[in-house]
Amino acid sequence: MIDPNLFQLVCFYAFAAVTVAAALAVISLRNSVHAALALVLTFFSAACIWMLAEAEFLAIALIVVYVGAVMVLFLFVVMMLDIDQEKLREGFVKFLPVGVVVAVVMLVEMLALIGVRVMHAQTMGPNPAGDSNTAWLGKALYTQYLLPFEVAALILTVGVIAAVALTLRHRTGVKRQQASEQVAINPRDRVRVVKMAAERPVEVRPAPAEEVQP
Amino acid sequence: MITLSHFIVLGAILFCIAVAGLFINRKNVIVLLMAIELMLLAVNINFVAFSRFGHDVAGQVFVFFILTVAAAESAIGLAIVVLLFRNRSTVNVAEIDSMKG
Amino acid sequence: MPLSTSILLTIALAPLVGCLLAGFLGKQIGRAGAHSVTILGLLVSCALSFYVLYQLVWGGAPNYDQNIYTWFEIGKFNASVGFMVDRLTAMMMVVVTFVSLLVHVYTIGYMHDDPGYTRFFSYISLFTFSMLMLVMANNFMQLFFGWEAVGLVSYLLIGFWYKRPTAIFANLKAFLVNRVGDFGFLLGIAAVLYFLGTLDYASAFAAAPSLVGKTLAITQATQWDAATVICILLFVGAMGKSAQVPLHVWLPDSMEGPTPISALIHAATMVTAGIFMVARMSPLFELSQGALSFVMVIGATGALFTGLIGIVQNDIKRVIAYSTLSQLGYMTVALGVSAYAGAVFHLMTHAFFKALLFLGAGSVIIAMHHEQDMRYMGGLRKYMPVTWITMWIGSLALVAIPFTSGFYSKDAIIEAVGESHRWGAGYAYFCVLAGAFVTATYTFRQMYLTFHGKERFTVVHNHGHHAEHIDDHGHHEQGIMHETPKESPWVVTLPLVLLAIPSLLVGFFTVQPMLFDGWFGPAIHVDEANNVLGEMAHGFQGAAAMALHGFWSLPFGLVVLAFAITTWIYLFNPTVADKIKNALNPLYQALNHKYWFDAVYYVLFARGSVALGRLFWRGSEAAVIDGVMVDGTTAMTRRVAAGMRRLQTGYLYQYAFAMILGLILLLGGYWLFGPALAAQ
Amino acid sequence: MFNHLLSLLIWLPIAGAVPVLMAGSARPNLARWLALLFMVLTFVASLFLLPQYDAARGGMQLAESHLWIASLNVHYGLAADGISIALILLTTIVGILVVVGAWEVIQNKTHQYMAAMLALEGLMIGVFCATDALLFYVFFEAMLIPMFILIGVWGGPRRVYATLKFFIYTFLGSIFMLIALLYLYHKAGTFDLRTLAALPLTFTEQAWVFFAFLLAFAIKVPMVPVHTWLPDAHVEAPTGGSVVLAAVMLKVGTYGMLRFILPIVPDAGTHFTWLVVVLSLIAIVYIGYVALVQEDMKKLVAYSSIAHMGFVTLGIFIAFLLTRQLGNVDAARLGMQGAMVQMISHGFVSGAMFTCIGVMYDRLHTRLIKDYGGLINVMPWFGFFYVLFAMANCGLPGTSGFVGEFMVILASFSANPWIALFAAFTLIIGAGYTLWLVKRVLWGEIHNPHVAEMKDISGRETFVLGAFAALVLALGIWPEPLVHLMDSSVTQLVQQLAIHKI
Repeated sequence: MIDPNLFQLVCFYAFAAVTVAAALAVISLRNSVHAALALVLTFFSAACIWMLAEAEFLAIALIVVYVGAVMVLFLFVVMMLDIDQEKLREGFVKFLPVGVVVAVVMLVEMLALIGVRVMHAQTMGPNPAGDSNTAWLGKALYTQYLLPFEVAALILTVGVIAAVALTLRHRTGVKRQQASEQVAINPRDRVRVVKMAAERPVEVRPAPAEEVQP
Repeated sequence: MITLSHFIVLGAILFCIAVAGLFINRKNVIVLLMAIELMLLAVNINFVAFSRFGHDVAGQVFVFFILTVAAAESAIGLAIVVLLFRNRSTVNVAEIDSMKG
Repeated sequence: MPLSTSILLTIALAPLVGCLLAGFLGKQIGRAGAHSVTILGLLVSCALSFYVLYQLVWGGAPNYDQNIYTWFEIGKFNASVGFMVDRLTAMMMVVVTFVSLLVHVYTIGYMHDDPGYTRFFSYISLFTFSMLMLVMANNFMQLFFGWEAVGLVSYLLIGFWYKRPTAIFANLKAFLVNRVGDFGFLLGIAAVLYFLGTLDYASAFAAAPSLVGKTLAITQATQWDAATVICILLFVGAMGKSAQVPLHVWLPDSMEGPTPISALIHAATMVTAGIFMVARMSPLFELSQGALSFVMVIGATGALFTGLIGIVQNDIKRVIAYSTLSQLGYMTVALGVSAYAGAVFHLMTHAFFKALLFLGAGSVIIAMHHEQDMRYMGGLRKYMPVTWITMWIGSLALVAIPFTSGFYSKDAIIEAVGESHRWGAGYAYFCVLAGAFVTATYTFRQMYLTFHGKERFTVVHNHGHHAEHIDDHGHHEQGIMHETPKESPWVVTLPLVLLAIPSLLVGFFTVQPMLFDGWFGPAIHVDEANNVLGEMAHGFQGAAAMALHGFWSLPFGLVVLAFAITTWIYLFNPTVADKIKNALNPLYQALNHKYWFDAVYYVLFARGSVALGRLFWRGSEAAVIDGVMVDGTTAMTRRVAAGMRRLQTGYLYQYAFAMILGLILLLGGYWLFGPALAAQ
Repeated sequence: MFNHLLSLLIWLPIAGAVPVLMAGSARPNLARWLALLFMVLTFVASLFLLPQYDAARGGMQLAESHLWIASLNVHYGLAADGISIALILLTTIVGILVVVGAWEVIQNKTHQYMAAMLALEGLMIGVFCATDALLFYVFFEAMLIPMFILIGVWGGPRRVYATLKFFIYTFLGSIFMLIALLYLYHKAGTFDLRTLAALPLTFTEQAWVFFAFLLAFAIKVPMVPVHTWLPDAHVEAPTGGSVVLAAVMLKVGTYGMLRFILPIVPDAGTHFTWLVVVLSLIAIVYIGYVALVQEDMKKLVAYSSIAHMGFVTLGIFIAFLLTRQLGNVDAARLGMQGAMVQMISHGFVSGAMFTCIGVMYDRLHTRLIKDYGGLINVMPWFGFFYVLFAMANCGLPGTSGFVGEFMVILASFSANPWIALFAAFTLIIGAGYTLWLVKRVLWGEIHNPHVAEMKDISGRETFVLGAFAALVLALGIWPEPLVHLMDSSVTQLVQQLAIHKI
């Protein structure tokens, strides 16, 4: 029998390793498509880690929303655009040491501040959500956080509209059928009935000045 | 046994990887966006962990909102990238300095 | 019968009314109207002044001292406009209005062809008003009003011919130099108010003894005697107005004004305002031996050294101007030895004979068609006998020939200086004695050059250009006359005759009461210890005896000597003058350049002030305050903004770096200092 | 009606600006006559202040107070004492003369010019009678706007620089005042000036508040070294703007000192009085030298304004020396009265000087002294007025210019002879720059052929200059009525600054 705690720990380390490795791949892979795929892996393994933290709803949501939607969007864009990958990677090696140093310094600072040992004492304890993480979260969302929730919905809507509005292209010189204009047309604008005499008297006029011009 | 620090350290590592990503991929705006997603993920991991260890639903609610906003953000961000590419035929950030003062 | 306020108001305001009518309605009332109305005003004023004098001296009227209206009243301080009329004032009023009246009449002839005729009458009436306000004042504020108002009129009149560059230079100079004096005078008034708490003459003089022992803290360590400070400050005012060294430089230049003005303002009345003022302030000056010594030394210096300049002048008016400076020096010396009555007496006689001399000079100038250079005159006596005789009378009075008015006043002053034991009296005595010789020298030289000897001009008859030459005064070729000189019209000669009479006689009749019998009464206060005139009174045996004794005195000997020398030179050996000039060239240069006072002042004060102003303007104003402080601030803001702007590269990743850098610093800072902060 | 006389005085001209504005650019004459009508009405209304005000009693009278902003306890509080009334009368008189003076001169956007003048007048009157510090502040700031417009629209070629300098400079000062006011409000819970005057403050507090107020008002006066906006503003401003600026607006600064520094921070005022006295003396002597060498007439008169305002600040601040250190209350009153009279007198004299320059400028379109010369040959009447005002400017007795300077010099001698010495220096330097100007402009031969074509002043100009001349002479010959009007108020101010508040 394996100690469940130990199993959890092993799982955590495994997923964490995959997450970190995938994240490293995201930032270092030459091809953006590959990078996006690595990002998918990162999110996926992160979702697994959330599972270990018993945040099942968010884990699923992460996969559905991110892996399913956002990352696909990324892939679309990456593949749709004809990007000169090589040019974009100029200076990769040059900036690598700086990036590593900055990241390491920051990590050291963060870890020092977090105080790993202190946090170590914190164990998970019983799950406050009880059986259903979803219900727990749902109750909070629809009661206490209802207004922010609606605002979030609004933000999403605005985001969608904005994305569409930004990318919508009005091509000039393209002829389109304008149904509303066709419907609203008045016959008088199209046909003019002109009454005129059968014969027209000949007028002798002095030549206006404009006629001199070519 | 998993402790809080496991999550937090993982979050910190992810965040720093994202920072490093920002530094080394300074020209490719798509990778930059991805690095930002990574950062958000790191933050989210922390939130989830605190929520779980602190027995407070607010952390997870917050993650929910962050996901929402991040989705909207990447949608708009990618739309901008598309627009940018359409107008300038490049996504090279080094060539985009129209905000120069 | 006590003096009534309305009479005094009429005396003061009649000339003002004349001035306003002539000035504002000059076009409407015409030339004749202008001179009639002003002369009428003056006539009223003069007649009433004589009446006032009569009432005070023989009518038994008490001194008048009343306020007309309150000028301001603040707490215990108040300033009023009012009149104080005692014998001193009455005498001044008579002198002022009488000379002014004669000058008005004279002007009809002198300014006959001038386009500014009505304006001129307006100005001189305004002057008379101002001068009357000055002498009739019963407080320091009004005195200062009159003081400055006569300065204003003097400014306007010196610059009367405003097209002449020299005239408008001279009037600015006169006003500014006078302002230097007024600067001291105003501070003196402030000191009076500070120490005595009042601006009113009567109260101030009553409180004057309280000044003894009071001091004014100049610095922490230095304390100056209050009376000395007040008197010297007030005397600085007198130095400006009465043209005492070193503030004398404006008076010779003031001769740019028309000659009647030189007679009235710059010889007879205005310039003697300082003398009058010091005499009026005798209760204050008597408190300070130091101030009186100062007055005496200044006066003595002026009496001798400005007279010396007169010897080398060729302009007829300038000779008389330097003579005026010298005579003002005599009056000041008299003040300095506490012989206030002597000073005022000399003021009066001088007013008559100096006005006479100036008007006579004016008559000559008319005859010579505005030629003022004596080198182009000579032998004029046969053409203009009245002018010749009257000017000789004035000259004899000036050089103090016994029995003339000038003798009584001047001899008294010389004797008083000799009697005085004040510090510096020895120097002063030397100066006034030598001054007697100098006075005689330049006076006889002037008379000989003008009226005697050969004619140094040629007459070319050319009537065509006659009219022009009268219009632009003094721009014709020197030494060429277009018609023979002729005696001036009666409006010019009548005042000469009327002035000649008092120049000869007034001294004989008034010397006893004015100098020795305490005629001025309480108006002039002399301490017993300083009373030189009182000493002299013991030896006085009547005017005639004094004159007879004068024939055997040292000053008369000096005059005779000067007469002999000048006669020998100018009548018989004209070339000797040039030889002397060449022999004593350094001295001649010093005199001819008026001891370089003008040059030094011009460089030091006029040029210096402009240079200083320019330095301030370009330096501290434009460069420091505006350049560094005001525009410097905006420039600094702009520079900082430009620097900040360079930070906005527009590169997204650089902004990201900045954020990350900030994050690192923040984290590091929190790591390092966080515990310390938390512990607090 | 008399209960709201002060309100009427403020709002009548401001309300008058509306119909004037509505007259439009098409009907400039209507705008002119309407503006004149409102100016005259305001002037007539201001005359009613005199019988209403009890000069013997002194103090703030004709008070009005309404709650304005309840949550901040701000009142719309108005009241006037002798000093206020004198300044209000000055404002209304100058208002009429400015409108008449601009009659034909302003051809472009006449209605807007007149409306701005009317609004400016109302706001300035508001400053002079506000008893609530915040209301004062509002008027104080609002006043800048019409002046900004006047200089910015009808100004000379460098008007943008001048307006910006003027606006930002004055604004800088008033920000400090606002901070000081907020601090006082924080302490007292009200903006009422009378309450603030009674508010005890420690010396440190007083010192800070003092410097904040001093900066605000010193810029407005203006005092050295924060004066350089004034010459620029004057040079660029149209004649009417210059007249109002010099005649009335500068007085707002010194008036503020009376109402704020004297009663609220008397102890700091006493402690730092030497600073202000020395700055005033620098203004008198140093600015005199600067004025001497100016080549632009307006700049010269602007600098002479600074020097003359130096007498006002000197008169106000020697009162501290005299009452607190020497106990000479009467001399303090003398000095303070001198400052007040100088304020009014300078209003007339500088207004007249600027009008004179405007008259010349309208004919020759230059302000440079060297372009003129010999003006008296062609403009004798103008010359008369010009010499008169020049004499008033250099403080000749018999003109108003003398009275204030005389009183201040007398009082300052009692404070310290050295102060009087430097102050009296103005007699020389003031005469120097003014008469040198007269010499170069008025006297001499005509050397510029355009000058020979200049015509003497018209009836309208004669009216304006004549009115100024009458006021200058009347005040110089008989200042007692004005002194009497302000005497009890000045006495109260002097008593107030004698009170220790620490």
